[in-house]
Amino acid sequence: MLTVILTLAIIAGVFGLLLAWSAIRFKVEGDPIVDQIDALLPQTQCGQCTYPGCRPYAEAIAKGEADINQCPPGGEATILALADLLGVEPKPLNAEHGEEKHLPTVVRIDENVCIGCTLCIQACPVDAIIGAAKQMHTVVESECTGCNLCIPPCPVDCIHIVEVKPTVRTWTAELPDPGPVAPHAV
Amino acid sequence: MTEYALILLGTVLVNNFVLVKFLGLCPFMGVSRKLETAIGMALATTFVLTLSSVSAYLVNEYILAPLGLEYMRTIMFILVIAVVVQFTEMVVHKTSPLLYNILGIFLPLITTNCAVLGVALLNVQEKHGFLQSLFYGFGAAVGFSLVLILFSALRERIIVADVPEAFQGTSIALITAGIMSLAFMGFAGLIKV
Amino acid sequence: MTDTASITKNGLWNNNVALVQLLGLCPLLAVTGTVVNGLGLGLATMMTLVLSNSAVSLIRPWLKNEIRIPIFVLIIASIVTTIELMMNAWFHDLYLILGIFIPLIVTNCSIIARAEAFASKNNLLDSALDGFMMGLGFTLVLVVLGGMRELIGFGTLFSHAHLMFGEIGHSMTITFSEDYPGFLLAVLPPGAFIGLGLLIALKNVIDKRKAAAQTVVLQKVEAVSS
Amino acid sequence: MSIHDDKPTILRELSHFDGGLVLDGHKDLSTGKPVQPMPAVKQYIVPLQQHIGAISEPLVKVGDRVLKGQMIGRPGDLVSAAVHSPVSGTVTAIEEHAVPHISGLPDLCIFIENDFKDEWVKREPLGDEYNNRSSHQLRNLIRDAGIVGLGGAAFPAAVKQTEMNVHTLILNGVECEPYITCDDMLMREQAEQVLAGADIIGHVIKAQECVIAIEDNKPEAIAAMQAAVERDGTGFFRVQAVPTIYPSGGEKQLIKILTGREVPKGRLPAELNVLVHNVATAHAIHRAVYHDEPLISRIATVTGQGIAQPQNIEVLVGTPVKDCVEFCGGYTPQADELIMGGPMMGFSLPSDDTPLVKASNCLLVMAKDEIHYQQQHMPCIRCGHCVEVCPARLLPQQLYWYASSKNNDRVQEFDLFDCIECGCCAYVCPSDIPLVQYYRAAKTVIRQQERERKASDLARQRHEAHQARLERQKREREERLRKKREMLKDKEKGGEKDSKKAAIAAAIARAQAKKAEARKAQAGATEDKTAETEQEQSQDNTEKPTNP
Amino acid sequence: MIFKRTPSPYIKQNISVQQMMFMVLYALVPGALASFYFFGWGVLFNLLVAITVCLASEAIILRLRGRDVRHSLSDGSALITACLLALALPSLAPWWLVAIASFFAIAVAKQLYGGLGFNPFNPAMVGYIVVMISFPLQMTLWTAPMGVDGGWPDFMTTFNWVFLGKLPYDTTIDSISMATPIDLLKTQLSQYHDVFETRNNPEFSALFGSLSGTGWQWVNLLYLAGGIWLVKKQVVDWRIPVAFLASLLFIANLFAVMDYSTNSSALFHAFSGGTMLAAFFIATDPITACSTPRGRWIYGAGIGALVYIIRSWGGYPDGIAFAVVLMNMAAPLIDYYTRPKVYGKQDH
Amino acid sequence: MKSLFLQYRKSILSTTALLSVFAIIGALMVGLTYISTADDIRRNEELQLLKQLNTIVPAELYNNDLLSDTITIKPNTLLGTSEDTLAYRARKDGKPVAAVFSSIAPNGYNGAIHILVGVFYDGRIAGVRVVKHHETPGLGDAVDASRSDWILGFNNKSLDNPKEKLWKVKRDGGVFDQFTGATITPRAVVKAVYNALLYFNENREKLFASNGKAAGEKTADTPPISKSESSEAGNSKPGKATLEQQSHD
Ligand SMILES: Cc1cc2nc3c(=O)[nH]c(=O)nc-3n(C[C@H](O)[C@H](O)[C@H](O)COP(=O)(O)O)c2cc1C
Ligand SMILES: Cc1cc2nc3c(=O)[nH]c(=O)nc-3n(C[C@H](O)[C@H](O)[C@H](O)COP(=O)(O)O)c2cc1C
Ligand SMILES: Cc1cc2nc3c(=O)[nH]c(=O)nc-3n(C[C@H](O)[C@H](O)[C@H](O)COP(=O)(O)O)c2cc1C
Ligand SMILES: Cc1cc2nc3c(=O)[nH]c(=O)nc-3n(C[C@H](O)[C@H](O)[C@H](O)CO)c2cc1C
Ligand code: SF4
Ligand code: SF4
Ligand code: SF4
Ligand code: SF4
Ligand code: FES
Repeated sequence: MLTVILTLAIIAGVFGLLLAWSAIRFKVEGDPIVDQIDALLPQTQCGQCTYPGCRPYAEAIAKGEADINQCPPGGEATILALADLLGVEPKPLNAEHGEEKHLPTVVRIDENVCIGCTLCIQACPVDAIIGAAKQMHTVVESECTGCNLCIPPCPVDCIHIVEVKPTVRTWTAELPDPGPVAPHAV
Repeated sequence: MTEYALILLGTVLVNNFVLVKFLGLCPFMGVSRKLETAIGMALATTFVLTLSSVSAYLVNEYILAPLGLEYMRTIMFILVIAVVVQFTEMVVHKTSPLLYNILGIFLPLITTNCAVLGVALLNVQEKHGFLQSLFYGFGAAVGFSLVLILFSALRERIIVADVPEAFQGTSIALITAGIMSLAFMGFAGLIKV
Repeated sequence: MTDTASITKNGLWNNNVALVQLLGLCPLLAVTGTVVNGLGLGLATMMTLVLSNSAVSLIRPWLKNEIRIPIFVLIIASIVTTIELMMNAWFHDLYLILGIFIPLIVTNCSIIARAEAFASKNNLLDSALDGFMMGLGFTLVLVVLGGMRELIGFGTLFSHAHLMFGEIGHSMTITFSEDYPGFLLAVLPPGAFIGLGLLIALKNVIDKRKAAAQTVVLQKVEAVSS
Repeated sequence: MSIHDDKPTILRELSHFDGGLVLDGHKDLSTGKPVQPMPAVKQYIVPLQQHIGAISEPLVKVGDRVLKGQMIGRPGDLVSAAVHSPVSGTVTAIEEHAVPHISGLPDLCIFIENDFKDEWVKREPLGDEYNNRSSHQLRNLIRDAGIVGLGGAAFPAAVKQTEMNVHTLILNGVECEPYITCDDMLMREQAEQVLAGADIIGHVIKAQECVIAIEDNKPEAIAAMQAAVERDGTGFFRVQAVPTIYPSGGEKQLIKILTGREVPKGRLPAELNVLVHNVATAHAIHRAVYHDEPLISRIATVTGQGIAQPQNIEVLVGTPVKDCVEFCGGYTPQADELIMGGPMMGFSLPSDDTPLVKASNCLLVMAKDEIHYQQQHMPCIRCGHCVEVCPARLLPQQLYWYASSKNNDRVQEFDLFDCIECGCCAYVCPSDIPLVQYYRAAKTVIRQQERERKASDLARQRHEAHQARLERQKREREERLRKKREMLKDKEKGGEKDSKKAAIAAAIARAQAKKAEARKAQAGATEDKTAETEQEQSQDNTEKPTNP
Repeated sequence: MIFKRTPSPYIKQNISVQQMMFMVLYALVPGALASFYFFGWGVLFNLLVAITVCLASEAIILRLRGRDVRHSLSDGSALITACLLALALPSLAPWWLVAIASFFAIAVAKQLYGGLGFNPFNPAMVGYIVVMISFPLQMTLWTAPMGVDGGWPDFMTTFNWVFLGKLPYDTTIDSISMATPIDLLKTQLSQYHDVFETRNNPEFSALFGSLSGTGWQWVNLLYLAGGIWLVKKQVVDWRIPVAFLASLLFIANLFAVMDYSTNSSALFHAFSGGTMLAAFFIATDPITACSTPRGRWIYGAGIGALVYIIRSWGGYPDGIAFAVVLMNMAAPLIDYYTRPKVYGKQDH
Repeated sequence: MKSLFLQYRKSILSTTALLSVFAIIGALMVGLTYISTADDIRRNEELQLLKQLNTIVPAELYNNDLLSDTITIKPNTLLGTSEDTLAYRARKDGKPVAAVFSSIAPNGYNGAIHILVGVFYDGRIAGVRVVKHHETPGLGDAVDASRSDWILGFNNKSLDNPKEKLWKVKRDGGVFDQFTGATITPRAVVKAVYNALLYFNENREKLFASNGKAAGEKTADTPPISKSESSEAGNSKPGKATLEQQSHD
């Protein structure tokens, strides 16, 4: 009995020492996976995932607190990419967080109505609105992510969503009709 | 030499650890969705499996057997394996970020790969010596790697297939594994014992 | 998420170890040649799960990251070895049949997975319950798969029941047809894989039916309320 | 790859490329008559993008009068091309209109109403003088003339001619697609001008030789070019017949045939010291140099059994398709589909309202019994027929599997972007899968994702900058608040100015609260004690402005 | 005129999947007739049962999945599966064995994966293996070929046995069935009788023909002829049969030269069992084979080697089905690593 | 490195201690269980072996301690053995009743078939059991008693019942059944059993020769049956005799 206990205790002790030492010796800082996840998110910063922006959501996924299907702007493509990165089964977008937009949108400010209150400027996470207090504001469309966060604060409801229509330069072709026996997407 | 060749042949094909002996199935099912990850897992497992097969042999031969503690085998073996894995992970993480990127996430999973403990225990059961343990461990790992990699390439194809809804995902993957196992039965009798 | 009902439901169905998490597959496929084998290993696994979950839950305050896994496996291995010794002493025949798969309960991935995912974060009672339910879910699958394979493979059910239940076990065996030629596929390794695949497909079908029924109910509720 | 100055680039013996198909030519249909100049019509529609690269910027307004050959759109970027008015007349509109693009989407066009005066802008032809001009000057001339490659891709010619180390100019007169005969007719009728154009290009790129490659199913064109080469007598030119295998006219395939070497993946032909131009491009350059005439017209084949009188026409760029069809006798009753380009690589037009553009070499109207209609396709049976014919040595079936399952990583790994969309694979596929359509979808989606990724990188940077700014502002504000409080403590009595200060503090607090709201929960955790109290205090103040 | 919009190309080579499938069926005919001639009514019953069960299972599953039953059935692929399976199974196989094999082939190996084009494993061979490992006894029930003493039993005997499991009074199944030459040679070798001893044993000598086995050699020759026609018609890729036969013959010859008394000759391997059927009709199933040119070489050669290994040293008599499914299993990986170098990637 | 250790001494030591403590607890638990179950386990193992032997030689026919009355047989060509094996000897009131020993049929369909043959002192077969084989499930595996009763057909046969010529399967003109479609396996087993009888016949007296130690003495170690293990156990323990290598033609 004593041999058992002693042997095991000693061996365990040796292993414990080894591990404890190497835990300190081989300590690694930072968590590259968060960056990888963040790189896959659309950076709309809209908060629909219930996290205050894309990076917090990425951190939550890395910690295993959030599911991969909470980002409506990213939609199916982002879910697939995340599933691929994390080696889990892809799943459909969680409808609680919203629906995937099929055409990208930006917002436009009706410059005749805008009173220049700057509330929208403060709301925009990517500083895509320019203008100063008491002057009308404009959205730089190429920088607007379409997060719509600027819409609720506007006291005079002068911000409208506009769809970005595809042109011959941004067009994407549709997959053909797969016929009677349809291979499904992943 | 023939003896070792036969051990290899036996563990890789005839008594394939995964398809015939039913060991290491969780990682076999779990990390076979993508070819790259499967290859990573295969490499990591080969390393750990061979190493722990030998370590377990040494522990058994030089600590447990002399002290008459054979019944503590399971505990000792799994402890050895856990430590080998944990240590490898930490070292790789620190010293080779590149390798860690490839193998890192798989290393912790290996502790709970039945094949690793299975090999250690089977070595004892079959009374393998040092070299035999080495080859047995390595053969088991190669067998595991072989079917894991084949399976992942197959799964990449199946994922595109028009599988009936109820069978999509793990169900069809298991059935595929079943057919693989069916095919491996063709090797039965290759080694007459 | 930690109330009794949801733990039960998770363990038995929604997050079933074998059918959903696909863990613990090795024993699941290896020993389900007959119902009795499945039941035996299922019970042993269940016991281990309950004990290990409880133990891990108890030692939560002392866990340290770098030795978390070694401690888990130590605990699990101790429990399993104890159970192994007891089985060897009291259910020797069954012990012989289950063979290497008893010590391999140690590496049954589901046990360490529960320790990590649940027991190390929850209190004793919940952890024990979780262990029990997960184990029960696992056992159920073992028994069903064992039943399927035994029935198709040999045309019997509960053969060798005496290994577990003693002499009355002999009378428990049900033989469906004396001159059934047997369908070897079911008892050979391929049959195990295919059988589990079919079980999972069955679960998918049931889940889908349930979901469909639920939406119908929801629609009805909506229709009534509007 | 190094420059092999002494080695001949072009082999004396022809090589061959992998894959390819032997197709029915159907060329006789449109070679019966000489090229017919097409009379002017009332309205021209000139798309601002007829080339690869950035869209041109309009130089005219609605109502402006323009002259024939006047530049009405200037290159939008380095890689872009100018567009010119095909006739004299008035700009009646600048708006979106159907253009011949595979997407079927409209694009910005300039509408010009012909005044039938045929008034040219002032022209100063350079003529033989070009020999004394630098490459740079000539390239400017070519660019201002809006000349793009007429072999199909419409890549700005001047940009292509900046390539260094080119010894050999290959003139592509292969014209491998069935039905199309415009290059054939051009070579038969204007061999000298083609050579003259090639000579100019040779001068620009300082080439040492020029090989004119012509498929051996065009004996007349070969004879005509051969005669012209002999008349030229400088030894600079050589005519080379190549076997009739589709797609030997593809740039890379032609280079393989002629040089026996392959253009390294992702590199340009200049790597092998060659430059490929279509014969019509050379002809257009000749017109630009000798007549100071920008690219406002081209020869196009109007053919197919759906056309009453198939033939080649010389037509102004911007002419509506329906006018061309009408000129060629209109549709036959069997006409079933209107295709721009050849039967292998062309695309169908949703209407004949669209204009003909610089790249339009063929208008094909196919009849019901000559066209193959895509049925609902069967699954791929992995027969490998497509692999055998793919000139790019791709695995079309694999690309199809990955494209149809939207596996963008794998599809790129399998070199999707090396697919030249020649259609050989789809031609032989027994399952009748519209393979090229799958590839096109995958390619456009990947490009789209690339754009989105760029946009999201930009958004991330801007968001980080935004966060940093907020952070900084917060720190500054706290600093100020602290100072203020200290000041307040110092001057307990001097309460006069306090109201103003309080107002400022309140305003700051309000802004602070707004930001906190925008940043939701996260802010709460990071805010320190003072800020939190500030926030609570300011809650009441912020009520009002948000609910006016 | 109506402006249609369809994708390019607008012209097309005219051979469809259906045509390919039926050409395969035509090419099977001579060999199948010979098989019938040499092995009797059982072959016909096999065909009957296999075709019925294959088509029925396919139809039922397609119906269950709400697919176009007519369209899929008429492609002829299930028919090929049925015929190949029927021709590979022993001529005295009971009907339920053929039915089980057919059901597994179509329902599990083909339709569970989504039907034509998606199955990674050769359906017919999966069906064959399932019954091979489950009912090894019944899988040895070959009739004595025409030309061997006794020949094959008459219609009623065969019918009664196959469908009712009944035998005429005082006969056992052992007395109307007979091992195939491959199996015989193998079991004899395992009992330390060498090749000559076996071939010259008066008890067995009638079973062996000049090339391989009585009947078997003709059946194989006719499959070879049909196969060559298929290759000429470009329905099957020539690389696979060539690689398969080359590797089988090479290995067999190597061993035969090393020790001709315990290793049967290369010719014996080429013309016995299912060799030619496998080379031209089974290994060439495009769906389950490799699809890159280099991959096809490896795939064919792999099957050849595995056939030899399993035939010579394995536990089952003819290794074709196992070899084919094993290589099916490896096909995706082989395909992945034998991609041709795309234009411009080749080093010069 | 030393400084590293000093720096984190507390953490390292506590980790070590923690792991040790858990190891001790585990060891305690297992050790206690082991002590309390060891006897049961040993008894189980003996019972297991005895049960198997009793299927060949029924318990009521003898009254010695079968498990410890053993003799080691050296490798022998008739038995097909290449290592030492153990023979168990049943005696009633000290008189020899039967011996149970291992034999190997080398030429099964899938390799060697290990059998256990029990022979009464008078040369009749008490029973035969297959202990290890690789024959095809569903075909050759019918030699296994759990699959069919075929193996019971040897009971009471002896060297001259039937006559030597008839010690064959029916297909070869003997008296023993073969299985449909599988002749190899039964052929191999019949041959091996016959050879075992020959061996018994030649060595009967030596087999039953009692050895120095009292035959009924119990030993702590129970030699298992399978060949590889028996050799190891058989050599070292006292109370066992060894049968020298015989040569046969
Ligand atoms: C499949 C394919 C076929 C082609 N066939 C021809 C052809 O027959 N004649 C031709 O001039 N260009 C053809 N091209 C275009 C050439 O690749 C190349 O772009 C052109 O010759 C370059 O000349 P350019 O810049 O003057 O247009 C083809 C391209 C592809 C992808
Ligand atoms: C793929 C395959 C194809 C076969 N084709 C034929 C055939 O066309 N005609 C035939 O009589 N036997 C054929 N066979 C039968 C095998 O050669 C036979 O089953 C094998 O030799 C084993 O026979 P046994 O089990 O009866 O000993 C085929 C077998 C396989 C696996
Ligand atoms: C897959 C397979 C497994 C077989 N397994 C055995 C076996 O285990 N034992 C055996 O005696 N014969 C076995 N055979 C049968 C032999 O091939 C051989 O046909 C038979 O032993 C000859 O017996 P017969 O003389 O009764 O035909 C097997 C055959 C096959 C096809
Ligand atoms: C050349 C050729 C060979 C074929 N060989 C087989 C075969 O061996 N087994 C089979 O089940 N089907 C075969 N088929 C039919 C079909 O391809 C097969 O059933 C598919 O695997 C079903 O998806 C073949 C078809 C062709 C064209
Ligand atoms: S929903 Fe998506 S885009 Fe919006 S913040 Fe969350 S991760 Fe970013
Ligand atoms: S302008 Fe509005 S919609 Fe666009 S990014 Fe800013 S807050 Fe979002
Ligand atoms: S030609 Fe068609 S069916 Fe054949 S492999 Fe290519 S894509 Fe598949
Ligand atoms: S379209 Fe692309 S994939 Fe198809 S043959 Fe042409 S180059 Fe190859
Ligand atoms: S139970 Fe998970 S690997 Fe074996």
